[in-house]
Amino acid sequence: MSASTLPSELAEPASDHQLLEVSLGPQHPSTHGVFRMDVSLDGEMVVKLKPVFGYLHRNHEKIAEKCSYLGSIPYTDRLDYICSLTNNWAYAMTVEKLAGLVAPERAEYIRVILSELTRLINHSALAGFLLQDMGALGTPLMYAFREREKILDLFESLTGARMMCNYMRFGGCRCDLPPGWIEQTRSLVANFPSFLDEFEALLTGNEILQARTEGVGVLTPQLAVNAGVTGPMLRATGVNYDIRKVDAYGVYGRFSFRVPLGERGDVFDRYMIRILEMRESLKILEQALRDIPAGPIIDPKAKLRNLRPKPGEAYGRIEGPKGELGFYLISDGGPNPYRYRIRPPSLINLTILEDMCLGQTIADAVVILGSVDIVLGEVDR
Amino acid sequence: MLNEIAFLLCAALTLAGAVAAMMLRNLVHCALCAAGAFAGLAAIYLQLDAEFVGFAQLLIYVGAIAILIVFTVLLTRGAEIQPGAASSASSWWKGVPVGALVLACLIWSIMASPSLVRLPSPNVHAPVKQIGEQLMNQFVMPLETIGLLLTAALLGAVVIGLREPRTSEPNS
Amino acid sequence: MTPSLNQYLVLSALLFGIGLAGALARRNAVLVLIGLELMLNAANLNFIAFWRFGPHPEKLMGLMFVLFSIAIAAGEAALGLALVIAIYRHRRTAQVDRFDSLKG
Amino acid sequence: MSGLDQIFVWIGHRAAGWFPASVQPLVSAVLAIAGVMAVFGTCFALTTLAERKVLGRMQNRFGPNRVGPYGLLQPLADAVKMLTKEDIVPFSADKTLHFLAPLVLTVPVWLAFAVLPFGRNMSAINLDAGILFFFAVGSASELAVFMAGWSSQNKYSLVGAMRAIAQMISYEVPLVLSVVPVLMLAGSLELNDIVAAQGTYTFGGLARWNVFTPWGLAGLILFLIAATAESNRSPFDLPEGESEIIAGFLTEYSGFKYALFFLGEYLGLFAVTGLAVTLFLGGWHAPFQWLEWVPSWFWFAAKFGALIFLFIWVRATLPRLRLDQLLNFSWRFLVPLSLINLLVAAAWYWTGAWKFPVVAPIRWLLCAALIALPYHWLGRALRGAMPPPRKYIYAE
Amino acid sequence: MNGFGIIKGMIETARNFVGSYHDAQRLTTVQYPEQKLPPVENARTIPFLVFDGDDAMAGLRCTACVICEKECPPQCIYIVKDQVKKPDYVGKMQMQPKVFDIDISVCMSCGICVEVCPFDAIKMDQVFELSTGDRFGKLLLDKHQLAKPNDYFVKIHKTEASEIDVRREEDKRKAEAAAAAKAAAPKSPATPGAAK
Repeated sequence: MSASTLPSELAEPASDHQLLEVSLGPQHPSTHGVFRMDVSLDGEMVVKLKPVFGYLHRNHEKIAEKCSYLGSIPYTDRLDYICSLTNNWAYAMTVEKLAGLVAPERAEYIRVILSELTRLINHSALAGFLLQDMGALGTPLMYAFREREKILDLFESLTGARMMCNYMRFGGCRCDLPPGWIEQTRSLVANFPSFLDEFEALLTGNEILQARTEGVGVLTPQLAVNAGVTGPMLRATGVNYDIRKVDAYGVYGRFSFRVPLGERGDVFDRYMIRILEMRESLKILEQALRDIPAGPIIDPKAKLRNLRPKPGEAYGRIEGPKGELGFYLISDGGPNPYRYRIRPPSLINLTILEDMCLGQTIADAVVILGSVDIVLGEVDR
Repeated sequence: MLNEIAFLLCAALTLAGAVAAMMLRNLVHCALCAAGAFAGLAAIYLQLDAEFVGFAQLLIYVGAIAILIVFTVLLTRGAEIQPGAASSASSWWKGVPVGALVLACLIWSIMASPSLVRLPSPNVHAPVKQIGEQLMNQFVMPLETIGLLLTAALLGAVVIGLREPRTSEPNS
Repeated sequence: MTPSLNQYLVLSALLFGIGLAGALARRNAVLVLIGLELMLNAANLNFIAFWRFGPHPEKLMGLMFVLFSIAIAAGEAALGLALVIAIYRHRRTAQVDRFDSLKG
Repeated sequence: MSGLDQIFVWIGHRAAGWFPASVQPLVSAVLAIAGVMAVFGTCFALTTLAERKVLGRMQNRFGPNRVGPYGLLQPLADAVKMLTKEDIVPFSADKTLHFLAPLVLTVPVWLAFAVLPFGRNMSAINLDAGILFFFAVGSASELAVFMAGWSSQNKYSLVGAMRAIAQMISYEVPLVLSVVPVLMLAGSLELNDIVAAQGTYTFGGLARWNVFTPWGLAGLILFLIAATAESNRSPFDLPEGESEIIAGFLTEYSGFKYALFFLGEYLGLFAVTGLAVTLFLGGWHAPFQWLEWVPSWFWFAAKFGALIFLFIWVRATLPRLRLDQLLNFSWRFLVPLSLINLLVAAAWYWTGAWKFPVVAPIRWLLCAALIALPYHWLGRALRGAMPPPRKYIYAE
Repeated sequence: MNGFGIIKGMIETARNFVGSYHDAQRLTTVQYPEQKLPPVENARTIPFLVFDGDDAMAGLRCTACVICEKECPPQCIYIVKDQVKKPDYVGKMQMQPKVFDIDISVCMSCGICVEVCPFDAIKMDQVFELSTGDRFGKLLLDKHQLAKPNDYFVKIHKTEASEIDVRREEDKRKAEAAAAAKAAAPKSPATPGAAK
């Protein structure tokens, strides 16, 4: 062997196979919208993953700075379009802080009820989508959607729309509950556990589901906290952080409920935490539906049109179904916010996607993405 | 007459497949053409009333070996785009004369022996039952040996194919 | 009219020649293996043809040989291809003339 | 029993009788082929509809019900749609292979139906090595899938093709191994003999189908699992795993070629289902003696339909496995278990000579235990050292 | 036991399969063109303009104040004021729109226009079968297409409409009383509006 050929002979390739660069998305069945992952595959294993987003960017924050305070509310519906009511709430709460409004008690109760119903919608839909990503061909998703439809019917009879509710206003809510709404909600809440039981019988014990989720996409509590991950993603790693408890905003302080915490932070924990959270949400709903007082639904001082808060800034946050949803507003005294900024939980939870996916297979990457629970409307804004 | 035509067709398929398998540039095409040649041979076996062997040929060569070859071609994909591949151009000047020489010898000897121009014995059939019985009686030792050999080959292939622990395993 | 024995033998010889020429000429290890398989198949065809045209077809000798030969070929292919892959992993090439580390 | 049972045989004979004797074998062969193609072609159309309707009902939907009464004409509409769609061939595709792949998949699959006995005296050919023939012609589908995936020059297709090959090679082994006990006990490779071996009735007029024996039951389950994987159906639909690799090797196919793939996959499923019926469920035999008067082809069709329903049911329920889990499942669970099943079949054969008063249940339980215990151990080994069950803490 | 979870899941799907044939709670699909869900009173789709009386243009409540045009978040409303005024229900002379267009391809059905309208002139409709073959022409509705009688409003939003009607009746009565008082007072010629 001649010396000149030696280096190339000794040079060990970094990897056994050629890397396959695949661009998953933006048109891909399981990227939950128009999300893209630039993946480098070694066989089936992910060795590099770059999330690419922005395909659904709609200039929301800039538009809101040109819009009146009232005019932004319908746009917040379209952030996380599965949970429009919690978005409404976070925004309304921030404007209330900014303008010094106080929502009446009945409005706060309505908000709690609606936001917990939204949590049910979001978590059940997520569990369905997650299983869809695992290839369960829509069955869990259809069951979840069946229940979701029932809740959406309630939303429609209250707010007039199923998804784009545009319901909450700074200082309260837009309209009062229609007659019979409480009873319908109560019966829905009473029937929901049977759906959860059915859903769990279908899947939780399923060996394939367990094999697909256990130890997949493990997120350590340290990384989760450092990356600012919030919501069920964070709680699945075992960190006890729920803004409903931390801030006790609204009237959450009056309800007794628990916060389920995960053990290992893998996909299975994320799935289970959401199921358990739904059960806790039902408890809150029962209490709220029982205790809801009569009274006005909007602060009489609230001026919807032409609101001009005093110059200042405010940050309002709530525990959205996906995590901490925050709005940051600066007012210069004019009719539109000077600065309008959203802290979208989906986007921030998405930032650690690569850390969770490296070394897993491409099939896992899809499942991990599903378990992060993103809605591109919120990620890209 | 029908038999003759069928034979010629199968032979043509086999030879065309074999030639293409050896001459095409694209490795995947080569492997698929080889599969075609194997299938043509299986058809010839069937013509020769060797049903069992024909099906076995199809099952093993087309179903297993061709697939393995294709798989290997895919796993060694990088080979085609290696720098310095030019030095590895085919050396037909070595292969073809040798092959032609051997071929000429064989053909000459076949043509030279008139005893080989004969017709098949009539009504031959090889029932599966008889094959099985022979395998279990007369050929039981070879059968066992083959079993052992295949097991050894399987283990060997697995050991050779095992990934060295250099790279981290995807967790299983 | 049925084809006679020597036609099968000529076919077999052709196949053998093609396989041999290819195995010698081509540099890719996979192709060399395909060439070997072709030669093996040529031999199998001979066995079958001699069995069919032979005096004692009821004894199934030729068939048995072919069955064993196919089994061995399967093992050979599995091992050979595993070797190709193993070598490829180390050397990033499947060209036989580059497997020359042992050459002085 | 005779009239209706043999009606198709009789029609075939009568139709062939019109032709001169010299071409009669050819004519009856053509008739048999035409019959098989017509029946299973229709079956394909109906199954696509039934699958969608059953899936729909399992998902609390209606399923297709717009085209024709109860949506019965939906397959027709699908066919029109498929055939009128543009046939897109990617610019960089290997056009020859891209064209050949659906043919290579679909044509050999039809051959497999030649050896299946659909009823009394109703198999197209009686091949001595029927089962071997069945598996031999089925082996072309792997090459077809590879050709489709590779020739498309699409990364998803390539990944799908690699997955498909790995999966098919791995599951061919348990598929064939789970058949072996049947062959052992029937002593024949010919499917008609195997059916005949299950054609007697034991106490209470219950049929002696293979599935009523421990090894037969285990064999059937193993066979069905392997068959599901071989025909790329959920939960083993990795090669075309929609949520991961779009449509796998089918990504770049459209129009008629896609329809051919669809046809080929369903026919492959039908073929293995028919084989499962023949090998384990007594073929065309009635389950009880007193039901013998029902035409034999009806029984075949009923069992066939039941198994197809089972496949659809599984598809509606289960998530998909991951590739490494899939291969582990085959090599570390199915293959050992089917080998053990061979031993169980041998034990069953051996204990058949026992003459005890209560021998039948004891023999059954013994053999069942022989297969159930390895099942349990292998299953545990497959799942690895299970971490302790999770406890979810609740923070107040 | 291995496989038990899978079997449990399969039992669940089988239950749903059977249940979908007899349980309305499971098979919730509505066969749309034949069956329709009962209308929900609060439901909203696109805005329409309410008019009183029989003549749509004369009875239009809209006073072309352009508040809705200003507040509409996606800005899908386009109004041009008419120079000619017309009396409203209490007899006061009001502006009226010469052009009132809504581009419903832009409208996002939020209902902000309804909330801010001080004249109860624009309300949310419940029609949802809005698809047309012409994306640009037919989705731009002018005031003739948007105008719908008060009876229709009463039909779709019963509670809200009856409240408004009561309030308007009262306003009218007060206005008439005021006008009568004014008429009773000396040296004030009756305005044309009061005559109505």
